[in-house]
Amino acid sequence: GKSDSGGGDKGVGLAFDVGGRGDHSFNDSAAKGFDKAKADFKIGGKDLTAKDGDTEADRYEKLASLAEAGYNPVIAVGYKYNASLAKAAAKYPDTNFAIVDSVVDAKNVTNLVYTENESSYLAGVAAALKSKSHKVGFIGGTSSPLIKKFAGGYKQGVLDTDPKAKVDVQWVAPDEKGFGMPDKGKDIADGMLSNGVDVIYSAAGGSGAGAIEATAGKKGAWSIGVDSDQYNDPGLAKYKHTIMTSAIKNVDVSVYEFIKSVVKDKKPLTGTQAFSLKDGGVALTYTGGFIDDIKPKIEAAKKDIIDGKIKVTDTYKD
Amino acid sequence: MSATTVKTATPAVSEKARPRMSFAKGLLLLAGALVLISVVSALVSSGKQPAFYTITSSGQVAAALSMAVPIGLAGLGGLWAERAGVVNIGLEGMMILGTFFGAWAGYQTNPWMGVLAGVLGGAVGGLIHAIATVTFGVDHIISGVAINILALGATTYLAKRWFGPLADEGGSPKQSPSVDDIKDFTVPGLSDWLADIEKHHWFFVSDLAGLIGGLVTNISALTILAIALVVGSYFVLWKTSFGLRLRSCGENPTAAESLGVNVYLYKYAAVVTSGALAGLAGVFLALVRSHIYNEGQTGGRGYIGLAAMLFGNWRPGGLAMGAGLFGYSDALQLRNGGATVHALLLLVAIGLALLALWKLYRKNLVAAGVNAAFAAGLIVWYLASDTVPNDLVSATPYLVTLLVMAFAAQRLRMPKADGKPYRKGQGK
Amino acid sequence: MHALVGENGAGKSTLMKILYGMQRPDEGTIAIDGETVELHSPADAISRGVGMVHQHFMLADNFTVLENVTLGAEKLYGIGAKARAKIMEISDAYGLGVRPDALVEDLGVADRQRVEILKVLYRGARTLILDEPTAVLVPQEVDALFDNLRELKSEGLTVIFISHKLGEVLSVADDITVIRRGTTVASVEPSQTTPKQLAELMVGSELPSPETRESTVTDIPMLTVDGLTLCAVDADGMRRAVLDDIALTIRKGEVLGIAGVEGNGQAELVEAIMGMRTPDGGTITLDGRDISKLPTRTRREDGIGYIPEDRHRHGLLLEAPLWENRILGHVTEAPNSRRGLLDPSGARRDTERIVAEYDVRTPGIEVTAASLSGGNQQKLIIGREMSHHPKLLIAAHPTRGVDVGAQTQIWDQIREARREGLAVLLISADLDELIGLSDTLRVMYRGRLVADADPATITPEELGSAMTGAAAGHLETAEGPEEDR
Amino acid sequence: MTSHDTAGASASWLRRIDKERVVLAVAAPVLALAAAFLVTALVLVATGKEPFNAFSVMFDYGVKSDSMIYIANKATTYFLAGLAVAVGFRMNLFNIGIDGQYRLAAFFAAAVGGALNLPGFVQIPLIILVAMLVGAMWASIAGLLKVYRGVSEVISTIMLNSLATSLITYLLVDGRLGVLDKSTNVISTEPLPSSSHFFTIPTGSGLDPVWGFIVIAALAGIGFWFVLGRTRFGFDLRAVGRSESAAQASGVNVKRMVITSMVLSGAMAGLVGMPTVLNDTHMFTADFPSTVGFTGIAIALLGRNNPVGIALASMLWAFLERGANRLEFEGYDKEIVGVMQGVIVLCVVIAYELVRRYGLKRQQQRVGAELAAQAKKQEVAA
Ligand SMILES: Nc1ncnc2c1ncn2[C@@H]1O[C@H](COP(=O)(O)OP(=O)(O)OP(=O)(O)O)[C@@H](O)[C@H]1O
Ligand SMILES: Nc1ncnc2c1ncn2[C@@H]1O[C@H](COP(=O)(O)OP(=O)(O)OP(=O)(O)O)[C@@H](O)[C@H]1O
Ligand SMILES: [Mg+2]
Ligand SMILES: [Mg+2]
Repeated sequence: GKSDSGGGDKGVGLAFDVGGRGDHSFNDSAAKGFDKAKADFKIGGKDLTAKDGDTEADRYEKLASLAEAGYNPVIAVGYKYNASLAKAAAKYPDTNFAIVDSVVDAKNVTNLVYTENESSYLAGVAAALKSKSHKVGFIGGTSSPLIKKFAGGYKQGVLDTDPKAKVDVQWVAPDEKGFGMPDKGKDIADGMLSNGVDVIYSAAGGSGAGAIEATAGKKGAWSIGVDSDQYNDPGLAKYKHTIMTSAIKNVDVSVYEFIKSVVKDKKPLTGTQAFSLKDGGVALTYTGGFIDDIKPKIEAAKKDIIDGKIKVTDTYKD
Repeated sequence: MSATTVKTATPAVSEKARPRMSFAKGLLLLAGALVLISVVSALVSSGKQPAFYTITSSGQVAAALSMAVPIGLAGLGGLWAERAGVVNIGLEGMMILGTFFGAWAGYQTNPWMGVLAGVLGGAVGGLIHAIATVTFGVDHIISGVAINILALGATTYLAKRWFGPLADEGGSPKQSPSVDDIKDFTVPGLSDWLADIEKHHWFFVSDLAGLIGGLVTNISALTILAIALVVGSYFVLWKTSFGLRLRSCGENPTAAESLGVNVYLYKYAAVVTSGALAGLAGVFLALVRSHIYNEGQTGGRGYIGLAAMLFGNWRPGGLAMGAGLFGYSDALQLRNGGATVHALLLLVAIGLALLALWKLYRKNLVAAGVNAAFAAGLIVWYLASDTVPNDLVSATPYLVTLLVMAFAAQRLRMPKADGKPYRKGQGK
Repeated sequence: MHALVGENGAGKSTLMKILYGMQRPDEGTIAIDGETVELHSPADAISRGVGMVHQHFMLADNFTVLENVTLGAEKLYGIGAKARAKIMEISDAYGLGVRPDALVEDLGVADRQRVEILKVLYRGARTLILDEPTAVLVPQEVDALFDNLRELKSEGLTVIFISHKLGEVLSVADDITVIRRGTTVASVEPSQTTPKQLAELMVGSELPSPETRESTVTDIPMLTVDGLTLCAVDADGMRRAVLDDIALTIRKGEVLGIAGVEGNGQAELVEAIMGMRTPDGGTITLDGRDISKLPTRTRREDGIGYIPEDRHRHGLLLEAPLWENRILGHVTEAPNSRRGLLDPSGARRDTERIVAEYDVRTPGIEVTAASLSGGNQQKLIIGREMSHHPKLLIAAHPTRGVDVGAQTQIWDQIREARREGLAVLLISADLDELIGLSDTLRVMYRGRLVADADPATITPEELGSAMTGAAAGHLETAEGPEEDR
Repeated sequence: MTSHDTAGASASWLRRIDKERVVLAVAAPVLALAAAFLVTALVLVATGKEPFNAFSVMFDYGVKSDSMIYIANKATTYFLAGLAVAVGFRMNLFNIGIDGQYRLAAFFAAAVGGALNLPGFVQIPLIILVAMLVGAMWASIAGLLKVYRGVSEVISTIMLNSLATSLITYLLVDGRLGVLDKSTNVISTEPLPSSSHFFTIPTGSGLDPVWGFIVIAALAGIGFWFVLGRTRFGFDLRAVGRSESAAQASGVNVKRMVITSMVLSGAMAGLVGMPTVLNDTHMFTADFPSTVGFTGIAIALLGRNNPVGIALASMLWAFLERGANRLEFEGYDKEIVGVMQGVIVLCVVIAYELVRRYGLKRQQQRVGAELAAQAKKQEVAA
């Protein structure tokens, strides 16, 4: 937080989830939208980051201290802020809040949610079409409801495309630590690859980097990135020739749009803003051109989802 | 009393060698396990066979080895310290220092400088522990806990300052940019040949080929170093006068002092070495298992290393076995998930049943009963299900370690003065 | 051969530690071979040919003899075959009978002593310091030790030794120095003094004698042990009997002494009676009640008092204040607790009483037990145990390491208790004490009671040889106490 | 573990207080804190940050009323964790497993609480009881393994921590013991009925209340002190901690004591999660605060295993965390607080040890001097 633009309104406040700025994942994506908005609208801002072991009280304190100091709007990144945001919104009714990945029922809260299951479905379609062995894999950081949304959509996409295919689903760890274990991600991917799996989609934060690395080491195997377009990730540049596509979630876009609606349009977005395939809030990338050959089939599936012909599940069961 | 003649009494002290888990015995046990796996995998239905094949696959063995190395190195660190009488619960913190400085220097220069820096980082942690425990006589556990907190605090602070601004190279407040690979080795020819044999799933032969194959394919230079360190530690601690002096500080420091051994010096040397080894364990995590420093990367492996050392009864061979067991079961659940862990249930059940028979033969009815009951329970579980639920699979290495500890009753022989405060010139 | 005598805490060990470089003197000089030296560490002393066998053995139990001997002197002959050969050579030369590859843990006291001496010789010491080397040895072993020492002397070595046993001092020493509270009070020649004079020099009082006068033995059995058997698994995983069919009876007013070389099951017998070990067979009856299956606590409540062999391990909480130590072992009894709750003020008051009555030298009851000297710790324990009016007192080495003054007090207390109808099980390595205090004597060898003797007629030498397994049965045909059955 | 208990409150307690001892007891933590702040300041300066402003930010913010409430609430949890650890430490048992025990206990207690709808005065005690039972059972596994199989409690509790995590993950699933709110992505146990919410202590308008569980925590602290310091059982437990062999000879059944104290420690661990469940979240969520058990180790050690010390240590810890949040807001790296915590623990224990050693030496000298004086008197008399 450098010097803020003076006056009553200090700009945007933003509270990251654990991982924070620089996680190469959805926190970073939020940061991108936040930074762009600050630049475009020439406003100040401050961002705070959660840490492991934070309690409700700690999360509430972050939001409340931002609102108290006069930041408006205030954005909470991550579903964990659910309860604390509800409380902060009640305490500071004049501040506009937004929460990413969750829904809080309050007048001054905008909910930015995404249909990750839809983009994951498309990832499943692509995986099924690209797999030669008819075995594909999914690696989740941990078996949380959010990640199960990815897993469920993916599996459905695979099986709808290739009913004979096998989907191997594994979790890195039983808790949140599973998002920061690239070595274990690599081991899991390695195990899958040696069992014949040739496409691996990982929704596992930092652990996904390990899976991508392992996949790059096996000839003919593909990986699918998540959240941001991992083909362009500087940390993964070495392996980008095997990153077939990414199921992206444009947190940056929604954060930017939200800030814009408050700061520039003075007409805050309200209620639940679902960012889906339809409005480009989530999407499957074609960067690198590896799936250009199957683009028609993917686009068809996408259309079916948008049209409601395909109903994508939002959960996963073993 | 009616005894008027001396009966021939049993000798008070028998001169037999003490039984130890010798290397040969370990090999024999391993061979037995391989045969068991071969037999069982030949007997189960063909649909279930792949799960058994993965148990001895070369990939599994290689992964197990790489998971075992950091635990083993941390355990070795614990061994050095405790053999000199200093309990080192700060291994976790020293490992963290290893991961951080390893990646930091590795990124700045080259991976080998990273190894050096990580080892030094760990050694500094060891030095702090030595100052606190040896010079100031602070309770070893307190000091260790403090070092764990301090190392975590310092590295997260520095990571934010040093790696945070390196976003373009892939750095972040919680993660370093990636570091180049450390060289790894494959035995030419042999590796391919073994891989070929393994594919055929021949009875026993393929299992053995998988096992050896895993050990000769893509072995990191640091893995080789780690194995050399385990062997070397045994040699140094048990076969040299330096080692004798060092161990004497853990057994009876006052006696050592009375013979002119500078106990403080040896304790310092041991604890600093301990830190260096833990640092190397951290380096291995940062530079071999992954290419980056990552906050929380050690994930409690320091504690598990300590557990491996206790498991191994304060001996290098034993701790290597403990680390191997944990690494193996962790790799197994990670790589292959529920199906293979499910297969493991059957193997463990059979193993327990054999143990029950042995106990029965030794007339230890209670132990036999307990073992048999556990075996029966596992077999029922195996038959009643197709796979182990994915959410439970992650428990495998912890459960296996706990069970092995519980079933392999052992007499712990910790160094006599381990963890006890020692002050110069206060012997009575 | 120079002997150093003095009461507990006189400074004997401290002086020797200074000679050995373990402590630094504030003033004064040390000259070796006429040359003034400054010793900063044991290493200095060793290099000047000084070797020391400490009062408390300085051996690592988990190490082999070889390792213990070579430790610190690796430069001489390495730690391998050459060192082993050298050890055998020294051992053979002086008849020490040391086996280099045995674990020290498995050795008896006498063997450990020899290892200690070998350690010193191995380093080529010319001056040998022995701090109370005979305290734990039986007479035969003492003789053997002195034979060894004489041999060393004849080779030109200087031997300094410390002992509380004035008889042996007079018989082997060439010169005697008496010290008291840190200063030399006399230098005497053995030929010109008597034990009595020596004791007076040491403590300023008469030499005590453990002699018991009139018999107070009744015929009411207090403790009856029958068929007691205890097996233990040794390091090899072999089960062997450490107590083998033990039978004995102690009557009210009787002191039953058990003689035996340490490690022959005396400690286990005590622990079995105390309930600290579960025997494999046999019964223990206290005052008509079968206590074989009762836990230790109940046994203590039922009236067993316990003076443990190792007061630091079994008798005291060293870090705790005296009054908490007064509670130890009697936490359920008055004045220590009432209705499940501790009564610290009651315990404190009673501790004050014990301190006064038993002459425990301490400035107060809030100091930790560790800050008392060994003799005073022992007095505190005896006071505590006697305060609960036990029916049976188990006294294991009650005067070990205690000076003659305190010894007298302790003996008086045991005699006093016996007069009041207490049964006493006495275990001691001090044969004079054993013979002097006991009404009945038993000899224990390899877990069995192999012989009995009449204290009125037996000599320490006879008893000593019975302890090494050389004799069995009733050791004297002269009239002795009745057999148990 | 060195355990030091305070002398009790009997009529003559004043007499026993020794000015020197009081001074020494106060000197240690003060010196240590000063040293810790000095080290932290050096770190800040070395990394180009202004230290004194940082400290004043922490202090100014830390003493604000809402910060005080935060500290009270957070310290409640830490205090209980510290007590749970201290029960084991008092008898030389190193229970690293508080973490697993309290999470498993909180999970089952929340699940039971969510499933029932009884009047609060029945249900709240029931929830607490379930938590203590579950914690005790989980801890007793380590106790039993130690006594009957000789497994070091260090190993078993480490393993049990991870097993607890897996078990919770397995059970906290829609359809097992969890309920999923798809819109919020939160999986939790069934929320407690409002009758099972624990009372809170209002603090003024616009401020959060203080959790009522602080009362239970205080009672637990008093209970800890009373049981350990004033009962036969407590004496036995401390005796085992000081010398296992002496305790056994004194009639304590050491094996049973190991299991009992593990069970007690686990039961106490069961309470750790209760302030959060009953006063705060009213359910168990997947992001239930973890690693509190490990914090408890540091706090127990810092508080010298004694309830007053643990209370102070837990407040210090909570204060530092509060300050950390503020530091970030003021543009500092809040991670510096981790450094501070580590340095504080290290400095405090070193200071305590130095003071202890000095005190011991003084005591011995006094014993020696008084004895010498006595002896002189006797000599003169003779
Ligand atoms: N530095 C010191 N200055 C003064 N007195 C001391 C010092 N250290 C220890 N003491 C005193 O010396 C005594 C220590 O007893 P210690 O066990 O050394 O005696 P001891 O001579 O071996 O007696 P015993 O034969 O009864 O065991 C205590 O009274 C203690 O208070
Ligand atoms: N530096 C010191 N200052 C003051 N007193 C000390 C010092 N060092 C030791 N003492 C005390 O001096 C006394 C002499 O103890 P020492 O062990 O030498 O006695 P000892 O004659 O060997 O007795 P014992 O017959 O019990 O072995 C003890 O009370 C001891 O604690
Ligand atoms: Mg002495
Ligand atoms: Mg003494």
